[in-house]
Amino acid sequence: MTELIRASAITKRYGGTLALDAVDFAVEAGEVHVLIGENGAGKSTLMRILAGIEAPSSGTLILDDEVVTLTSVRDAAAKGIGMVHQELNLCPNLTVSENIFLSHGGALPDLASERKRAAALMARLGRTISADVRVEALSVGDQQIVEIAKALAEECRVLIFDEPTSALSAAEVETLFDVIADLKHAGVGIIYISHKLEELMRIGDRISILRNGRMIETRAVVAASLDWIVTTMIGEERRIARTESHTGGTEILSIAGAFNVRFNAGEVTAIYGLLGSGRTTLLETLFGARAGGTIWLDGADLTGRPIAERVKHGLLFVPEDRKRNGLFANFTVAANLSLSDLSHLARWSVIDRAQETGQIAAMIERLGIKTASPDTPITALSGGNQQKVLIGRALMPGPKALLLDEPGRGVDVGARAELFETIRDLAAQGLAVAFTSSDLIEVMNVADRIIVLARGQISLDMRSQETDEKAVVAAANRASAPLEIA
Amino acid sequence: FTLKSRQYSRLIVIITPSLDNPFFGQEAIAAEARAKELGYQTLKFSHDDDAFKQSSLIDNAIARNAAAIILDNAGADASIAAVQKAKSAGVPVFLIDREISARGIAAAQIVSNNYQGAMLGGLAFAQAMHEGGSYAELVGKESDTNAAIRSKGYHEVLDQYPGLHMVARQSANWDQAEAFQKTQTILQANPQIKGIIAGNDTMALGAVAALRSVGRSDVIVVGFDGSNDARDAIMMGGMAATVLQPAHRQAQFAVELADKQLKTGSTGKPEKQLMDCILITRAEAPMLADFGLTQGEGK
Amino acid sequence: MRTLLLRYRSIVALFLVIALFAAIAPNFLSVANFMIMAKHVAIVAILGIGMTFVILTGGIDLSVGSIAGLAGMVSGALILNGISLIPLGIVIYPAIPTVILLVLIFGGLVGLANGVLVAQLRVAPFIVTLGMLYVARGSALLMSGGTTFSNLTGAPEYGNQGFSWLGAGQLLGIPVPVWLLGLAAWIAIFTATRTSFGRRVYAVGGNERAAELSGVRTDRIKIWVYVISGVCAALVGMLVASDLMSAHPASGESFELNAIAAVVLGGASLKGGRGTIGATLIGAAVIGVLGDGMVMVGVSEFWQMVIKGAVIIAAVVLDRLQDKFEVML
Amino acid sequence: MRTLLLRYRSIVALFLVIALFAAIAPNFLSVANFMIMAKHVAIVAILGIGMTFVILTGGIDLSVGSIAGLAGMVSGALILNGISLIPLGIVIYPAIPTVILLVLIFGGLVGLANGVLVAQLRVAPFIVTLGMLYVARGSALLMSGGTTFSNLTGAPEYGNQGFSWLGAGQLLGIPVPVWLLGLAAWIAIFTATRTSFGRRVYAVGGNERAAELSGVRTDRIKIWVYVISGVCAALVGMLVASDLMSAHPASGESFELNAIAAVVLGGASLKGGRGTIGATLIGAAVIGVLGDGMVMVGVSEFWQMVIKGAVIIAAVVLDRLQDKFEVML
Ligand SMILES: Nc1ncnc2c1ncn2[C@@H]1O[C@H](COP(=O)(O)OP(=O)(O)OP(=O)(O)O)[C@@H](O)[C@H]1O
Ligand SMILES: Nc1ncnc2c1ncn2[C@@H]1O[C@H](COP(=O)(O)OP(=O)(O)OP(=O)(O)O)[C@@H](O)[C@H]1O
Ligand SMILES: [Mg+2]
Ligand SMILES: [Mg+2]
Repeated sequence: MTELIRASAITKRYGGTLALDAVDFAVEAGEVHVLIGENGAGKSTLMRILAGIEAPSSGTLILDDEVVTLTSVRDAAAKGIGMVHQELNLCPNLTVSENIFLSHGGALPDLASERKRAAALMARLGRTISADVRVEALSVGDQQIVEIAKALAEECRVLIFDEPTSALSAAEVETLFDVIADLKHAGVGIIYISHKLEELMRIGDRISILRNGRMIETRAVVAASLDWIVTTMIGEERRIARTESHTGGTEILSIAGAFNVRFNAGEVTAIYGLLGSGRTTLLETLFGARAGGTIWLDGADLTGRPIAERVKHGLLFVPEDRKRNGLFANFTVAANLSLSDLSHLARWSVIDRAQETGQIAAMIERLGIKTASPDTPITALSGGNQQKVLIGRALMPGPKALLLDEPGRGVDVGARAELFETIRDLAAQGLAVAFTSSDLIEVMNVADRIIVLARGQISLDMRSQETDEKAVVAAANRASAPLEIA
Repeated sequence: FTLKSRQYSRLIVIITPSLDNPFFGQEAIAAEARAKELGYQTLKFSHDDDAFKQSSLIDNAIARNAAAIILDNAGADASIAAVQKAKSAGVPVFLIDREISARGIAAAQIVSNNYQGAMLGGLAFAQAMHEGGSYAELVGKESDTNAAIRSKGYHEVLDQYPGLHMVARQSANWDQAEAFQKTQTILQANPQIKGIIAGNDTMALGAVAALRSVGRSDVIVVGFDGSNDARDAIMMGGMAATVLQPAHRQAQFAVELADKQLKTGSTGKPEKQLMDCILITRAEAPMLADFGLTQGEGK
Repeated sequence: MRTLLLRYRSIVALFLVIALFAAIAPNFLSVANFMIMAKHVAIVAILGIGMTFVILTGGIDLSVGSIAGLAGMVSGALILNGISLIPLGIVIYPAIPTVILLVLIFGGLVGLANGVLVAQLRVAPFIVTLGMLYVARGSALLMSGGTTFSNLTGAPEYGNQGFSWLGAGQLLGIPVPVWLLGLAAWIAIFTATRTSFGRRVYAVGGNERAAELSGVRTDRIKIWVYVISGVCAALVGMLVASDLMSAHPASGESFELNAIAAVVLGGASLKGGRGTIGATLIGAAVIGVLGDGMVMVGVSEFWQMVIKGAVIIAAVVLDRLQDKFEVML
Repeated sequence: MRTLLLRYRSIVALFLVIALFAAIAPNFLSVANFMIMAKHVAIVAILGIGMTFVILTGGIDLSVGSIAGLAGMVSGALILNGISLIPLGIVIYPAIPTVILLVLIFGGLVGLANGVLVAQLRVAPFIVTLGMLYVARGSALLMSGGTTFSNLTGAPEYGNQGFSWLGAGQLLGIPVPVWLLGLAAWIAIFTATRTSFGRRVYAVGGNERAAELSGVRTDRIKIWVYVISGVCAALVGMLVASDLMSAHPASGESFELNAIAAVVLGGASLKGGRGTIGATLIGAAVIGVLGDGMVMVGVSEFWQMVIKGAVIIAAVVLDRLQDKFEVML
């Protein structure tokens, strides 16, 4: 097999952070090389260097046995290196086809043929998205498909997927895997990053594990076991264990109208569904970020009340698109954490600094957020740790009910286990927690109760021990959704 | 000791409304030239008809230990406090062109009689119009004192002729391009107009250009200031008349008075001296240059 | 559909304004008046075209008025003083087409300076062009020491007559500035909708980082939009100077506000990525017709200011209310 | 650390400017001149404080100059004409402290109108305040028909004397406007750094949607910053009117550009979320000292414009170059 690109002794520093420490990594033609590591291990950083987005602090890149310097994304693309980014990178005001062919074409592009090719790419990825629809009108999942199509249109020799499936449904993941298999046969070298171990085991040929910016080991996937991966990655075994399901206490939160659901104190509810099934819509409606429904929280009628009032009453929400809707890039970790709790931390609207510092330190400790100090800029944290900060923000005011939209997205196995342990602990303290997920195992293992959505309607609402994987999947795929309630 | 050092200061600060208007530009140049002849250093600034900017320029002049200030002020009322400030700091202020509405503060006020000049212009306009017909008026920036005084002077005369009808009155903010566009538009609404009377020459020239653009050569245009461009327009028949303010002489005279006061402690003249404006028509135009008449206008 | 509605709104505003003045201003509906209004609109619209490109990338160009003033002065200097080649001791008087070309290039170069500062040095467009507003205006004043360059008729012995054609000439009964506007509009619409440059302009405004990661040379795109805006400003400066046959260093003051207002009345977003050239043209027409109409009716300067401000706000407010109304449906 | 650097840069700029003029302008370093400069700086700085809050939320306020002009006129009208209660047929002449309070409230109300349009109707701040720029200026001119309200000394029989104290008075040898600047700065710094309001202002500018989802009432925050800016503008309008003892409807023209320049020289980002009040004060000092220094040295008006523009650009360019340099280290 021919080696397409090799990273040799790559080191990358961001100020004081050593993101990559003399890393060696290579991909061969016709292989899927999977890369795995905890949040902040340096996966995305390594890929950004391979794709010409960032320059390494030291080390060399070898392409076709020649040392090269990639000066820009264009340069890398011209040399046949393409990348699907972890965070969505599309122009919302342009159509699907315009996004896909943004960097293509001479001065006068052939718009008709571009639309045709865009439609073909959509078909290949198993979606019927019109080439002329603006990207802003698409759900996150569909946007991810467009992002993938954009990379495919480049016809690369090396294609990097940085967590491409975090917003995809099971069926779409299947189609993507078919596409990857095709590419593989065509001799494309593929680098694939994911936190979903099962995926990696299925499609990977070789696996490399990064830990704290260091390449620990590369071996053939056939020679790797799940246990080995997890222990190498995090040093010790920490996985989500199935827990005993609690029966909920008193009803805390309810919605009637567009949806009819009640959430109970001390209960963890998982909301499962396929892409675009309406999970985000349900949470946002509950939270008031979308109009509709009659909503009660702990005896108070919150229907039509502004978000701020819901927060004050103890209803908190963590959005799924953390970059766009969650993070304050201009704030430190500390200021990001305390924002929702300011009304408690301030007297006569003057912030009690001692109290603020104390509570922030406690929250960083409680969620195990990896940060140099509370005063580190939030942008210097890895994706998974940023996610923890957002959850921490929602926990700071001591909520009665917590709504988490895809909290596990982009969080590594170890952190995810901690995260869901935390969620269970919170429920045990009397909090009602609802989270959405596309990961069936996560749903089955963590939740006391499972709600399944299909086409914007609730198609199943049961205690988790009263149902099983098969029933949940069936409910999620139901065409028209007659309600199935225990 | 500070008083003594001030006596040796040879700096005259000249402040005019703007340097991009030929009238004020000439004023500043004339004052500067005379001051240099008399052995002074000079600094020239403009306040853009902004009384606050004028006030801070006077602050700066005081801080620079100026011997005297020559000022074409930014408003009869709004300038009093600033002139008083200079006086209190021991810097005499010599006002030119425009007066302020307080006595005993400025060392001298050598003022163009804008009202009288506007009446001259109005009279010439009425005669050129043969005392009848409709006309339009282009007013200067309406928050400037002179815009109002000149307009009042014009109407003092024009309103006495029952045959004259003002059909449009617009401000063109002293600006040529704005006068050009507004005249074009006014002509559309009122094609019957026989005359346009403007608050300064710049606007009058804008009106002339607009009339030329629609091929109207029958419309009487009268301006105010006596600029070289207006002179040329009068000689070529585009304008009927303008009113000369003796800017050149006025500015030089103010410097001479300042010199006298600095040397002898007094100007020896009454504070307020009105200098009448002069009507410029085709007959006088050839003698006009840089806001002075070459004949009878000795230095 | 959304785009249609946007255009629809400004067209409605335009017809309302026209209908209003047609009813109360004599001669408003005459062909001659429309020609004159079209000329006045052309000034705002040509600046608006350049400004639209800049705003589409999420930038802003506050310097267009000053560039117009400076360009007028440069054209005046070229006609009156020519280009003196000091080492050779001779003075060349370029012919009018050459003058026009030189001044357009000059405007482009000033725009280039804006663009390089914005794109390469990543200074906020507001700051760069605010600074350039002062620099260009100061330079225009310095060129003549504050006085006007008048009598730009040129001289037969230098072969540089005919400057007045640009601003005051006619072709087939239609004023030259209106033809120029038509030409500029056609080129701009084609560029915005059919070329990859146009698409990338929208991309940069929509999500700059994404455009960059897609291999778009965002720097170049940003530089070019300021060059376009500078060229448009230079053209406007020459139109004004040619019309008056004189160049005044203070001319073009606050033109930038009218140009921005036209773009925004057309429905473009100052955040970038949204807006069309066509809509800007209609926005410019609203501003031009409103201004001329108020003069024809004889509205006082003070009220003109108040009404203009209110119309700018009201048009955009109506747009937002329409949005809300649509969402409720 | 980053914040420190930002401040460091503008402080360096300030010392450079001061050192330069101290070397070439006689009397520049005198106490009297510093008092005068401090008064001039106060005008820019007070507007800059309000502007900083607005810019921190990602907005902009182009109307502050016009609001200042209008507020000056309102204070003049209150002193000269009082408040006439028409149904009762009497005229009340409020005492000076009441006048000041009423005008500050008035400025806040104009700001409120800006804020409501921005926050509730979601019109771009640039547009709202551009419209308000015209509306407020037109209204100021309408109030007096374009003329000046002069002799604001008040009358002993009405008990409304003493207006001049505000702009021209002294306290312990320091001009009252400088005291007022100190007070405003202290309140603003405390508000920005120590209160939950301040934190939320930064949050809205950093990521508005995220702020909303975190329970911040973004609408209220946005409305309040425009109110603050309006109050600051009203204060400045009164300082100017009081200093001149007369209110002119055109006063305050283009003050907004100086205020924005001060904020940006201080290092704030026009995208919102980044910047400090302290840095704005230094930015205002750079602008004020530069302007006064150039006048004292006798730089020509035209060059002053060019230099001011160049300094605005250069300061921000240096900042960017410094960033690049740091990254390379
Ligand atoms: N622009 C940056 N500035 C400073 N530090 C950075 C930057 N980008 C990444 N880092 C740091 O580099 C390290 C590696 O981050 P990277 O994003 O590569 O992790 P990752 O393995 O992709 O994690 P995840 O699974 O959470 O996406 C982290 O410690 C992160 O804080
Ligand atoms: N802003 C919007 N404009 C138009 N359609 C929308 C919008 N938001 C959501 N939809 C549509 O509503 C449906 C439900 O979307 P929602 O985001 O609630 O689903 P989801 O299950 O959370 O999906 P995802 O996995 O993408 O998060 C989808 O068909 C989606 O395309
Ligand atoms: Mg990553
Ligand atoms: Mg979702």
